[in-house]
Amino acid sequence: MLNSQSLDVVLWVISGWLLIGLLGILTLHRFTFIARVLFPLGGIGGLVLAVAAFRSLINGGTQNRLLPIGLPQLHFHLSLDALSAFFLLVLGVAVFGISIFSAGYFRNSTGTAPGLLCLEFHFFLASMALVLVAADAYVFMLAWESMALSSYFLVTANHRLPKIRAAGFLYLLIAHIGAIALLLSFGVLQANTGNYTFSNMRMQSLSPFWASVAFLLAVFGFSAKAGILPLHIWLPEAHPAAPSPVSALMSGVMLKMAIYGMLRVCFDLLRVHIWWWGVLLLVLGLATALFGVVFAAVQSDMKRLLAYSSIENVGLIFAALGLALLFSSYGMNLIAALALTACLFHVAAHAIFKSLLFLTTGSVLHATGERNLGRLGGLIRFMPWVAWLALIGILASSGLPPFSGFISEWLLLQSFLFTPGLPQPFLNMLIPVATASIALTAALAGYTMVKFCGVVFLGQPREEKLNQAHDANLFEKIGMAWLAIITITLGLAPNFIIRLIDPVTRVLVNQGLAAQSKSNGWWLLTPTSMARASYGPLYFLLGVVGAIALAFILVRVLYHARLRRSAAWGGGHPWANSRMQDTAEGYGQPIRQVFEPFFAMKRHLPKPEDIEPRYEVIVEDKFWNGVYMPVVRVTEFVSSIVGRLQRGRISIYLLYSFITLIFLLILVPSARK
Amino acid sequence: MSPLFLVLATPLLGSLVLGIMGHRPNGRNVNVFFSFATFLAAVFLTTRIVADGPIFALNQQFFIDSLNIFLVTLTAFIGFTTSVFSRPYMRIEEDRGKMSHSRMRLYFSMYQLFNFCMLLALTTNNMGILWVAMEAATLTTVLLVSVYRTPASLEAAWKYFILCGVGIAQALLGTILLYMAAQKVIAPGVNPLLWSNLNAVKTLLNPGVMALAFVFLLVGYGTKVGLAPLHNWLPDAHAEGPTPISAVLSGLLLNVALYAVIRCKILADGALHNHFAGHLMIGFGLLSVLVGAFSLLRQRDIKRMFSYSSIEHMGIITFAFGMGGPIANFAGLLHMTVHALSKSAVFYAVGHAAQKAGTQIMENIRGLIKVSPTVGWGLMMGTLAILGMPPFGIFASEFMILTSAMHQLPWAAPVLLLGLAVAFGAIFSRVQPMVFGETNVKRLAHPPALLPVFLHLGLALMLGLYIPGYLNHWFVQAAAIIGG
Amino acid sequence: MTFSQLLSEFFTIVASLLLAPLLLGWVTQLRAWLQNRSGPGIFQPYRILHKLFNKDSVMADTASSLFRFTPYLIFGCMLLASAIVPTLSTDFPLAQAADAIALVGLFALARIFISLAAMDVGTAFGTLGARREMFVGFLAEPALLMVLFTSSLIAHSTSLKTIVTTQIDRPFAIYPSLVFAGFAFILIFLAENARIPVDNPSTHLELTMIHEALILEYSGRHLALLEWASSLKLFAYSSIGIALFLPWGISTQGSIMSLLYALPIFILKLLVFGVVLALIETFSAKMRIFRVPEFLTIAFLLAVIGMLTYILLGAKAS
Amino acid sequence: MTDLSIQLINLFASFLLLLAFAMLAQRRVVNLVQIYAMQGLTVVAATSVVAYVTHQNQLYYSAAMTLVLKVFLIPWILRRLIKRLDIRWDVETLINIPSMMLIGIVLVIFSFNLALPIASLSTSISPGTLGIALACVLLSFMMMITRSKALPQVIGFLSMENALVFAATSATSGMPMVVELGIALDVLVGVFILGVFMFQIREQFESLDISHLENLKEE
Repeated sequence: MLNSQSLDVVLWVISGWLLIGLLGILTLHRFTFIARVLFPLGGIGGLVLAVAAFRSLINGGTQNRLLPIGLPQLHFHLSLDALSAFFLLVLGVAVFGISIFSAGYFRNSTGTAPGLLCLEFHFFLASMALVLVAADAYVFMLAWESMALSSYFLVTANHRLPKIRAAGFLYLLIAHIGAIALLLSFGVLQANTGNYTFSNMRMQSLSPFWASVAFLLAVFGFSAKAGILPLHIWLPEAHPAAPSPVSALMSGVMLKMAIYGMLRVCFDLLRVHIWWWGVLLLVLGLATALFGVVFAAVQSDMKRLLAYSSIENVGLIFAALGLALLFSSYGMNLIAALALTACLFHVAAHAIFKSLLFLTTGSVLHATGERNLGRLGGLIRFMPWVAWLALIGILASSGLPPFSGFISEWLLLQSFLFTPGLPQPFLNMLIPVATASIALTAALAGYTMVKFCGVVFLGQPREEKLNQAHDANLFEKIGMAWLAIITITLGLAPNFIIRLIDPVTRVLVNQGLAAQSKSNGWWLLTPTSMARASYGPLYFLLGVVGAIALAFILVRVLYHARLRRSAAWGGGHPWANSRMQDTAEGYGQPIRQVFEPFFAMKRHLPKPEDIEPRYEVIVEDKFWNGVYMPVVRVTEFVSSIVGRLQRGRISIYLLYSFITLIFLLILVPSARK
Repeated sequence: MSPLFLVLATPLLGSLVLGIMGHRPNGRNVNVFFSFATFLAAVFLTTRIVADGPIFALNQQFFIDSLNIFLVTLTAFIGFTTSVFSRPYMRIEEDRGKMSHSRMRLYFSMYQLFNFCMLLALTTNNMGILWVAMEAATLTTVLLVSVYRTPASLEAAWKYFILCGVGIAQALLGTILLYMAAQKVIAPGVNPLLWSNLNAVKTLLNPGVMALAFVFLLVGYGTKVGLAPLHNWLPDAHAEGPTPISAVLSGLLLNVALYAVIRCKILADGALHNHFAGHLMIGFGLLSVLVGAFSLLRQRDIKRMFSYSSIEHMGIITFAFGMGGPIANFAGLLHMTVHALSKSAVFYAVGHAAQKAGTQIMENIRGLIKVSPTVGWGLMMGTLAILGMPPFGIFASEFMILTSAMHQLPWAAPVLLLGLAVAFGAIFSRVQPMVFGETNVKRLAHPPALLPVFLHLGLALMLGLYIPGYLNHWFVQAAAIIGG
Repeated sequence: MTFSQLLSEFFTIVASLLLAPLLLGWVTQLRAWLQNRSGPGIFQPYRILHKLFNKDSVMADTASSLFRFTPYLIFGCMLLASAIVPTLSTDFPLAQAADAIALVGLFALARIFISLAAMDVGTAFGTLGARREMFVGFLAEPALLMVLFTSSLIAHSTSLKTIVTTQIDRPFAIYPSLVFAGFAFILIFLAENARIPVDNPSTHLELTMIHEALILEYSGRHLALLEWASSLKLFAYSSIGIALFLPWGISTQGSIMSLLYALPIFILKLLVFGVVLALIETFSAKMRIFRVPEFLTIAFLLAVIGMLTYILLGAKAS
Repeated sequence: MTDLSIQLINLFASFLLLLAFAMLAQRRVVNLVQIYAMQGLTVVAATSVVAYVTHQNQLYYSAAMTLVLKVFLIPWILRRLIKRLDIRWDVETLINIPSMMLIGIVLVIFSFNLALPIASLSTSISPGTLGIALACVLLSFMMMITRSKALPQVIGFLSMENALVFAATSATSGMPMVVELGIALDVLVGVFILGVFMFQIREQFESLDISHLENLKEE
C-alpha cells in the first residue's frame, strides 16, 4: 500500500513541475518571484522525487498506472520499476542542487524573459522524469521529443548570437533524426502486433535478424542523444551555449536518459543478446571515451572542455554497458551484474560531479564574464568557495581515490579483469587493449582536470578585471555544496549505493552484488571475494589523513612553524608577470603533439616581422569535414537534381503528367491478374 | 436533411450576396458572418450525426458518413477561421494598394463560392457531381489565385488552370469508365453513379475497367492532391495567391481532392481484390515525400517553402492510405485533420510575418519574436507542429504511420526517415533565424488576427494528447470503410 | 585485526620511513663512486632533511592555502603507498584498504596535487613543471597499471597481498609476460622517480627539469617533507618491483620472528636494486624532453604486450 | 437499321480521330478553331445517332447543348478572341509535325490495345469506338504539350473535352443529364475565364507566347 504510492508521488512531482512552468509564464517578468520562489520550489520537487524513488528502490517491486490520455487505442502507460527508480533518484538529487543554484544564478538581464526560462526549464525536468516512467512507446517518444525540444529552447535562450542559433539547430536536428530512428526501433519491437506497450514488447520473441535491426536502430537513436561517436558533433556546441544550470542538466542528467534508454531496450525489451552487440558497444564506448578526453585536453573554453569530458564519461558508461551485454550474452550473469554496477555507479557519479563542475563554471562566468581559460586565473583568492567545491568535482572526475569517480573506474577495471573467462579467445585479445585505453583515458582525464582547475582557479589573474571577481551568492553556494556533499558520500560509502543498484541489476540480469559486499562489512568494497579484490575508501581516507596528521604534528613538535612571505622567485627574471604563466593552449601542447593525427589543426605562428606577434591554434573535429560535410553535399546535390523538376515550362509539366499517365496505363494489365 | 441543406446553402447564398452588394467596408464582416453561419450549420449537422448516425438526403444524392463528416466540420471551421484571419490581412493588402474594390468584391464572393464547392464535393454521393464540384473549385480558386493581377500571380493561375484542368479531364474519363463498369452490374432504376450504390456492388465490378478507371481517377484527382510528379502547379499557386487562399488551398482543397481519391480507392480495392490501387498510392506517396523534402532545401520564398511541405505531407498521408489497415488508415485520417489545422495556422502566421517584413523572401525576415512575439511564437510553434514534434497531433499520426510501416513495408521506412529528416533540416534551418535574432521592422497598421493561429495550434496540441470519443469513433469507422 | 597484524603494519611503516632516505643516499653514493667521486655518504639525505626542517620556510605572496597544504598531503600519500605495498609481510590490515588500482590512484592523487600546487604560485617555472609532470604522468600511470594487471591476471586478483602470496607459493616458473612487464616497470620507475634519463634530480636546468621545477617555490619544512616524500616514492616503487618480480622472502604470516627474518633479505634486495639503478643512471644520458613521450610509449606498449602474451599463452594452454 | 447506325457511329468516330490528327498537324490558329467546331459537329452527329437508336431523349438535349456550345458559342468566342488579340500568325510546334504524327500513331495503337479487353463491356451500341475516344484524348493531350502559345493550348484542352463527351456517348451512351449539364457549365465558365485571362496575360506580357510564363521556377 505504502509502496504503491511512490509512482503517484512521481506523477504529482511531474505535474507540479508543469504547473510551476505555467506559473512562470503567467508571471512573465516578475523576476524575484520566479527566481526566489518558483525555482526553489522546483528543487524541492526534485528532492521529493528522489525520496519517492529511494523508497520504491528499497521496497522493490513494479508499479503501473494507466492515464486516460494519449491515443485512443493507446492510453498513457506508466510504470516504475527498479531501473526507472534508480535514474529518478539520480535525477531528483541532481535537480535539487541545480534548481537551488539556478535560483541565485539567473539574472534579469538575460535575453529571454525569466518566466519563459522558468517554463522551459521545468518542462525540461518534467519531460525527463516522464521518460523514466514511460511504459509504452508513445509516451516514451512523446517525453523524449519534448525533452529535446525544451532543452533546445533553453540552449537558444540567448538567441541573439548566430553561433548559438547554429548550435541549437544542429542539436535539434540530430536529436530529431535519432528520435525517428528510435521510433522505427520501437516499430520493430512491437512485432506488428499494433500494441506499443513495453509489456507487450517484452513478450515478443524476435528473430536474431530483427532483434539486431531493433538493437542497431536503438543504438543509433540513443547515441545521437548521448553523443557517442560519430554523433557527438552537436554536444560540444550545444552544452556550452546553454546557461550553466542548463548545461549541468544536459551534461549531468539528460545524457543519462540515453543510457537509461539503452538499458531499457537492451536488457528489458530485448530478451535475447548476441555477443557482437556487446563488442560493438564496447568499441564505440572506448573510442568515444578516448576521443572525448583527448579533445577535452586541448580546449581553451572551460565549458567546451567540460562538454568534451562529458563525451568521455558517457563513452566509459557505454563501454561498461557493452561489457555487461557481452557477459550476459554468454550467461555469465554475476559478472554482467558487476559491469552493470560499474555502469550505473558511474551514471550516478558523473551526473553529480559534472553538474557540480558546470555550476562552478556558471559562478565563474557570472563573477568574471569570461569563459576563455586564457583570460582567467587566480580565482581561488577571490572566490574560495567555488574554487574548493570545484576541486572536489575535479578530483572526482579525474577518478582519484577516495572520490566517486574512482569507484566506478575501479569496478569497471575489475569487471574487465574477469574477461579471460570468456569462451571466445579473440575476445580476450580485445581485453588488454580495452583496459589500456581505459587506463589511458583515466590518466588523460586527470591531465585535463588539472588544466581546468589550475588555469581557472590557481596562478595569478591573467586579466585586470578578475581582481573584482566576487564569490558565489548564497543560493549558488547551497546548490554546489549539496552536490559536493553527495559526491563525497558516493566516494566514501560505495556499498550504500551498490545496495541501491542491486535491485536494478537483479531486474536486468537477475544477479546482484549487495549480498557479497554485505558479507565483508559495509566499509569494504568487495565485488566478488576478499581474495580477489577489495577497496576500503574509509580506511584509505583514514590512512591518508592519519599520515598527514602524523607529519603535521611531528613537524610542529620536533621543529617550528615559522613562515615568511616574499615575492615569488622569477628565476632571476626582473619582469616576471602573470602573462608568463602557461596558457591553456600551452598546457594542451604536449597532447596536441602526441595525438597529432586526431586533430585537424590550424596554426598561426608569429613571424619575426609581425608588429604584434600572436600565436594561435584552432583545433577542429575531423568528423565534421570527414562525415558531416559529405552528407550535406550529397543532400544538396540531390536537391539540385530535384529542383530541375520545377523549370517553369508548362509544356514540360504537361509532359510529366502525360508520361505518368502512360506509365500507369502500361501497369494496368498487371492489375487484372 | 435541413442542417445539410444549411451547410450547402449558406455559402452559396453568401457568395451571391457578396457578389451583388459589391464592395462595402463591411464586406469582410459579412464574409465572416456567412462563414460563421456555415460553421454553425456544420456543428449542428455534426451533433445530428453524433446523435443518429449516417444520413442520406435528396433521394440519396447527398450523404454523410464517418468518412466525410469530420472533413465537413473541419472545412467549415477552417473556412471560418480563415475568414476571420483575412479580415485584417486583406485590409492591410488593400491599404497597400494591392487590391482594388472590384477585386475585393470578387475575392469575398469567390471565397464563399469556393467553400460551397468544397462542401458540395464532400457531401455529394454522386461521383459525377463530385467531379463537377472539383472542377468548379478549381475555377474559383483560379480566380482567387490571380486576384492580385501581378505577372507572377497570372502565370501561377494559368499553370494552375491548365494543369488541373487537364488532370480533372482525366478524372472525368475515369468517372465515365466507372459509370460504364457500373451499368453492367447495377439493376436498372438504381442510379449507377451514386457512390453508396457502387460501394454496395463493388465486388462485382469488372476488374479491367476498374483498374483503368482508377488510373485515370488517380491521375486526375492526384493532380489536385499535388502528388509528385503531378505537383508542379502547387508551389506556384500556393505562393502567389493571397495568404488566406494559400491557407485554405493547403489546408482544405488538398484534403478534399484526397478524399475523392480515397472514395475511388475503396471501389477499386473492392473490384480488384489485390493491392493494385494501394501500391500505386504508396509509390506516389513516397515519391511525393522525397520530392517535397528535397525541394524544400532550395526555397527562398517562405510561402513556397510551406507549400512544398504540403506536398510532402500529402505524400505521407497517401502512403498511409496506400498501406491500408486499421492503424495506417486511422493515422492517415488523423494526419489529414491535424495537417489541415497546423498548416493553415502556419500560413496565418506566415502571412503576418511577410506583411511585417514587406517581403516573402526569407533572408529579409528576421527577429519576429522581437517585433511581435505572438507572431514569432505562432510561426515557431506551427513549424514545430508541421515538423511532427510532440505533443502536436502530427507526431501522433507519424508515430503510427512509421511504426506500422516498419513492419508492413520495412523498405519504405528508411525512405520516410530520409524524407522527414531532410524536411526537418530544411524548414527548421530557415524558420529559426526568421523567428529569433535581431530585426528593425515596425509594427503593422492593423492588429493581426492571431486568435485563429493559436486556436488551430491548440486543437492540434489536443489531438496529440487526447482524441475525443466520437472523433475516434468516426476515425475507426472510416478506417474500416477504407479497409485495404 | 590481530596485534601481530598491527605490529607488522607499524613495523613496515617505520621501516619505510627510515629506509627511504637511506636508499636515496645509497644510490647517490653509488653514482658518485661510479663517477670516481667520493660521495657525500649514504646518510646525506638525513642531514639535508634535518637542515631543511630547521630553516624558516619562505612562501610566495601569491601562494594560496592549497600550496601550504600540499606537502603534507604528498607526504601522507607516499607514506600510505609504502605502507600498503607488502614489503616485509603480506599480512597487515591496510592490505584490504587498497589494491593495485587504488595504489596507482594514490600516486595519481599525489601527482595531481603537486602539479596544482606548482601552478598555484603562478610563475612560469611552476606551470612548466606542472605541465611536464602531468605529461609524464598520463603515460606512466596507465603503464604502471598495465604492469600490475599483468601479474594480477596471473594471480586472478588485484589485491597486492594475493599477488605476492600466489607468487611465493607457486613453484618457480618464468613467465614471458612478467619479463615484458619487468622491462616496462624499469622504464616507468625511471620516469616516475625523476631519474636519468628522463629527469635529472641534481640539476636546475629549466630546459629539462621536471621534478625540481615543481618544488621550486618550496622551502624549509615544506621542502623537507617533499624531499622525504620523493624518497618514499622511490622506496615504494622499489618495493613494488620487489613484490611483483622477486617476492621470495616476504613473510606470509605476520609473526615477529618472520618479520625479523624477512627484514635483512629485503634490505639486501634493496641494495641490489640500488646498484642496478645507479648503473643505469650512470651509463645512460639524459634525453631531450621531447623524446620522453617515445620513451614512455615504449614502456606502455611493453606492458600491454606483457598482458597480451599472457592471454595468448594462457589461451593456448587452456 | 442498327448495323447502319453502328457503321455511321464508327464513321464519325474515325472522322473524329482524323480531325484529331489534323489538329495535331495544323499550324494556323483560325483553322484550329474551325477543326474544333467540326469536332463538335461530329460529336453532335454521333450523339444524335445514338439517341435515335437508343431512344433516349436526354441524349438529344445533350446533343443540342453540344451543338450550341461547341459548334457555335465557343468557336465564336475564340474567333472574337483571335480578332481582338489579333493573333493570326502560325503556331510553331515544339516538335516538328512528322514526328508528332508518328508518336500519334503509336498512341492510337496503344489506346486500342488498352480498350480492346474492356470494349466488350461497353453498354453502348458500338463498343469499338471507346479505343478511338481514348486515342483522341491522348492526342489532344499531346497537342497541349507541343503548342507554345496560349490559345492553341486552350483549343487542345477543349478538344480533349470533346473527346471525353464522345467517350461518354460511345462507352455508356451518355451520362446522366445533371452531370452533362455540370460538365457543360464548367466548360463554358472555363472558356470565359480563359478569355479574360488571355487579355490579362496579354497586357502583362505583351504577348500570348507561353515561353514568357516561365518565371516561377526553382533557381
